[in-house]
Amino acid sequence: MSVGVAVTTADVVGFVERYAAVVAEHRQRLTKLDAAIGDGDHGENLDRGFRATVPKLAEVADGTPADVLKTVATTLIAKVGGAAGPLYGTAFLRAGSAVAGRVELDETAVVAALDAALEGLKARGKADVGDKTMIDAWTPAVAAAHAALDGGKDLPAILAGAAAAAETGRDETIPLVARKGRASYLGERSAGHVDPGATSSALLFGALRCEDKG
Amino acid sequence: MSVGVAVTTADVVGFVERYAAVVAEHRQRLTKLDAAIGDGDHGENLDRGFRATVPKLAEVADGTPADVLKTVATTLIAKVGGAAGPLYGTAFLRAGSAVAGRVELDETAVVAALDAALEGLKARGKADVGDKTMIDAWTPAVAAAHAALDGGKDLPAILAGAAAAAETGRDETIPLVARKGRASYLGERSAGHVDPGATSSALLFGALRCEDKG
Amino acid sequence: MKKLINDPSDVVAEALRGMEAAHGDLIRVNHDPAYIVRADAPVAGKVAIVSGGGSGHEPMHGGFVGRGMLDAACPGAVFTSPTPDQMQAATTAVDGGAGVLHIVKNYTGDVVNFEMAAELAEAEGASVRQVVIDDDVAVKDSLYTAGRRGVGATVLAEKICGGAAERGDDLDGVVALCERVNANARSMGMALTSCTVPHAGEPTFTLGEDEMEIGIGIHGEPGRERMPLEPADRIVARLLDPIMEDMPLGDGDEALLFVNGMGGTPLIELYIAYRRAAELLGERGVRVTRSLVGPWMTALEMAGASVTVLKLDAELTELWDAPVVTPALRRGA
Amino acid sequence: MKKLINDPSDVVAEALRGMEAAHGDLIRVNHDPAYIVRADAPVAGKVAIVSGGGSGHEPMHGGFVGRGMLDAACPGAVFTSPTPDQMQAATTAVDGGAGVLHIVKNYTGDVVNFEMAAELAEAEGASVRQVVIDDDVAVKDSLYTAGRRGVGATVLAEKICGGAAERGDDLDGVVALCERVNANARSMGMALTSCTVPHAGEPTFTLGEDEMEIGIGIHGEPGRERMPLEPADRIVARLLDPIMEDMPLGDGDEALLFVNGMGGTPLIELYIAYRRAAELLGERGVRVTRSLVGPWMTALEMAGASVTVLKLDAELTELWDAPVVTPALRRGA
Ligand SMILES: Nc1ncnc2c1ncn2[C@@H]1O[C@H](COP(=O)(O)OP(=O)(O)O)[C@@H](O)[C@H]1O
Ligand SMILES: Nc1ncnc2c1ncn2[C@@H]1O[C@H](COP(=O)(O)OP(=O)(O)O)[C@@H](O)[C@H]1O
Ligand SMILES: [Mg+2]
Ligand SMILES: [Mg+2]
Ligand SMILES: [Mg+2]
Ligand SMILES: [Mg+2]
Repeated sequence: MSVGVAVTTADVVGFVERYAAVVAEHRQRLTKLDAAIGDGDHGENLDRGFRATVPKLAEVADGTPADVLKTVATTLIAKVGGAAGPLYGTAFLRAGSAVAGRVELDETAVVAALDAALEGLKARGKADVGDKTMIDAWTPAVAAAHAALDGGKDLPAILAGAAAAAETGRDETIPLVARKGRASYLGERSAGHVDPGATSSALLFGALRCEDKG
Repeated sequence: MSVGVAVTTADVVGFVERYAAVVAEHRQRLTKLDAAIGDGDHGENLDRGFRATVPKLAEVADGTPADVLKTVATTLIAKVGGAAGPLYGTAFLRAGSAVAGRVELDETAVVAALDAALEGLKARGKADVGDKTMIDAWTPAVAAAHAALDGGKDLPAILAGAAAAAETGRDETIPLVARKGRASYLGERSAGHVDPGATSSALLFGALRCEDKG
Repeated sequence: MKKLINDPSDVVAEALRGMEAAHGDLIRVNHDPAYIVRADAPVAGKVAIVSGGGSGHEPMHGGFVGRGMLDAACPGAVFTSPTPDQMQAATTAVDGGAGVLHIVKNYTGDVVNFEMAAELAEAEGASVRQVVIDDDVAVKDSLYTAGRRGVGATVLAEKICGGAAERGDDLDGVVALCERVNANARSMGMALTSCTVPHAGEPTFTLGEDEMEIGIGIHGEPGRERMPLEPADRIVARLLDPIMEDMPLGDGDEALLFVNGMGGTPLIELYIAYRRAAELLGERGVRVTRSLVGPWMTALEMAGASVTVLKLDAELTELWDAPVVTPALRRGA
Repeated sequence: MKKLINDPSDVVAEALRGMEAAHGDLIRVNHDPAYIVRADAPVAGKVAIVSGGGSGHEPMHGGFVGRGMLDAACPGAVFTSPTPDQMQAATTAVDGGAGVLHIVKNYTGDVVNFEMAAELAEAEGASVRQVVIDDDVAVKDSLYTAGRRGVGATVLAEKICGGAAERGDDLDGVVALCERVNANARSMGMALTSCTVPHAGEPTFTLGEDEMEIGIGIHGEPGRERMPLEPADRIVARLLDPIMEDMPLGDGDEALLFVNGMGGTPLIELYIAYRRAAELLGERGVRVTRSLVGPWMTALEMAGASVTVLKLDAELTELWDAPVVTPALRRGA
């Protein structure tokens, strides 16, 4: 296992702010993707949630990474609604619980947090790989993170691997016929479109990768 | 006074059939004119009325001209609705009453019938010349018929004069600001449009002129 | 034209079949001539109230037939007044011996056809009175014109007069009340889009993506002026200001506020407009004590709204609150 | 986008102000978090019924809050499920000690948010049960999918369960009844035009002048198939056939027929559709004994309609007829 630089509360805040900016930037794109096979609000939903989240980060700047993650979680749960709100909210909540009490996070802790987030997503959404949801981006991303950790990679490499796998996973949702979420109402007609939640998840891993301290 | 050829029941039936055909032909045009300053149904209304009228004419083919006029009146009143239904209906009713009992109509009787029709229109609609309604076609038409009768003209000439005057009267509605009917809701915006009822009235006098036995 | 219809010329007749099938407990439908009467008509000894007008304004008037509101409604072709034979037959069918009130919206066609019907019905012994509703301040009124159109106040007059007839008021009383409602009510409407009359097949008018029509009627007739689209609060002020200018209503008065949808405007938007209209009335010291919000008097699928304000007194309020049991408006039974 | 709104992001909040102003006699509105409760909530000893979902479906659900129907409704952003904090606060506000039923339309967002809210409310001592409505036969159901959407049956379940709670049924009883309504109801919808979500600013989908979308949901989600526009009678058959195929309903059975407008379709067209649906049910020997026609569960200004059939028994009929006093649906008081 490589000895990386530990992730601090400020790093987590920075990641959340970065992702918030990415969501704002991609708001219309995400909404358009959702209009094609859902109800056209995914970008709007996430952006509403993260716009509400960012101002609250100052309150927890002196706390632990888990405090930040929990604040993100409760704000998303309270402000987003729809499917993505409680799903992303649960992911952040579980990630926070997984690293509760720690002041800094090493590689193992980061991967454990990602692991817990994915488990939370699956439990909440009752979806699995191949259902054409955000799970299809998260699952390979978390697997890649595990593999990198097991292979002794440092944090930047772990997160870079996760981000690349998330993008691949996102793209692989294109041919799928949706079985969960609104896109499932389309049946066969859902094939040929990328899943909006998988797209926002790939952006999340992208924002995470830039958490580059190496 | 010239000695013209008298108007028979068959002539009146012929006129009504001719006008019905003209209305059918101009249905869309009348409706478009009404859409501009009214509610876009004038052609539709009249056509519905005359389509219902024509099949009933056979029932009165053995009766007097007044019987035909009364049948037209009651059918228009029952089938047309709107402003034009009771107005044209009243015109035909009064025309019929004016020549009740007569088997054939001479020039004087025809002009008396037109006179009565116009009086009926005015009584029913409480409108007068210059209000931008069918009255603006009827008033000069009936005046022209009177003048021709007084000048000793025969029936074709009387009706030709009436038809020409009706067209002039129709055109003179264009600059007027409506004071009666739906067009009055437009106020100044009604100016610059020809009145649909004056247009259908000019067509009526046109159909009447072809009642040419000379 | 995208409509859930079969042949355009069957629209009214088929809709009447649907009303008959859906509301057989409350109404009966006569098909030729077409009219709708309350199931228990005629009600002996009660003043009967008849209204009617062109179709396309649903639920007005057929949806307002029933105990506490109309005894009969006569539906014309879409946006075309019904004919005297319908009105006469309806009048006869509901006449309970205490006289019949015709509530007529002020359009030449409606007025003239109802006049002819009244003449015919009176010739057969009925006692008929006509009250013409003309509450639309968008239209300039004068001695020499056709006068204001009848719009939102019609719904309120039908409800209030229906309550009065039900409690046993005589014909003079119901007529006087109807005139009082009309005198104390003002309306103004606007459109965001046109409507398409089924047999016409094309929109009655066209508005640009950024335009609206202020002072519109309920038949797609053009309004007072066409102008750039504005936020809802500004539009509401444009509707309410001319109402208030024309109306004897001020500090301490009570009013009913009626925000009506033209058909294509969702209820959520009508509530936004209601909110602002209530605020503006409140700022003038008017107490809004009763409300009506929804697509009660429509112009097919036209998007837009109208605002009606009725000055209330104790009696009007009591009659507004009285039970009513119709397909569209129901309360107290 | 032509709407009677101010800032798109204020649509729901401003509409709630309007509802509050218009219906203060029946409901109270809490603004942060947003929920609507009946004016006399909580009703001690009565099972409380809470529903909610995205806004844009008005009058559902807020218009159904009041005696005999919902105790509370939670409005989300337009077409977006509300959040657990709203649901939890509403649940607490109406809990009268006899338990709370959450009636939830089957959309992932609604189900998951209500689940979280129930967990939160139960942690505070409330007894909460969830019934998920999934009546939309346009969606193929299977163990592996999100399952059918909840549509028209929701309105019927809210009314019927509201009646049961009002007469004193316990939580188990109300839950069982809600499941019975859901099991005995099927729906299918179609659209002639799209709707425009205010913050999106553009139509969610586009249909050609001669096209319609069959099997549409109430959020502008695409439907089962897109096809050329047809006459109303043919469309009604396309909606009713899959309902009847999926439903235990036949000769001699009694049913409630609900023809719902999607927002932009005028009532006159809904009656045309109702007429045909009633005829088709009649041909199969089904007796339509109760009806509901109108824009009760809408998708903003979308033009279109849905048909819902509920198989009735004596108890469901009695509860359907029970008094209800809400802003939108009112009867018997
Ligand atoms: N059961 C589920 N499990 C995991 N993810 C899901 C599930 N259902 C939906 N999603 C994700 O949520 C995304 C849609 O989110 P959003 O548009 O915000 O919510 P909604 O569908 O309620 O409008 C989908 O693209 C999909 O990735
Ligand atoms: N008071 C009136 N007196 C005479 N003619 C009138 C009057 N009001 C309207 N009209 C005529 O009726 C015509 C409109 O008829 P129509 O469109 O069939 O009826 P509606 O206005 O009820 O739709 C007008 O163009 C005008 O000529
Ligand atoms: Mg979505
Ligand atoms: Mg007209
Ligand atoms: Mg007309
Ligand atoms: Mg959504």
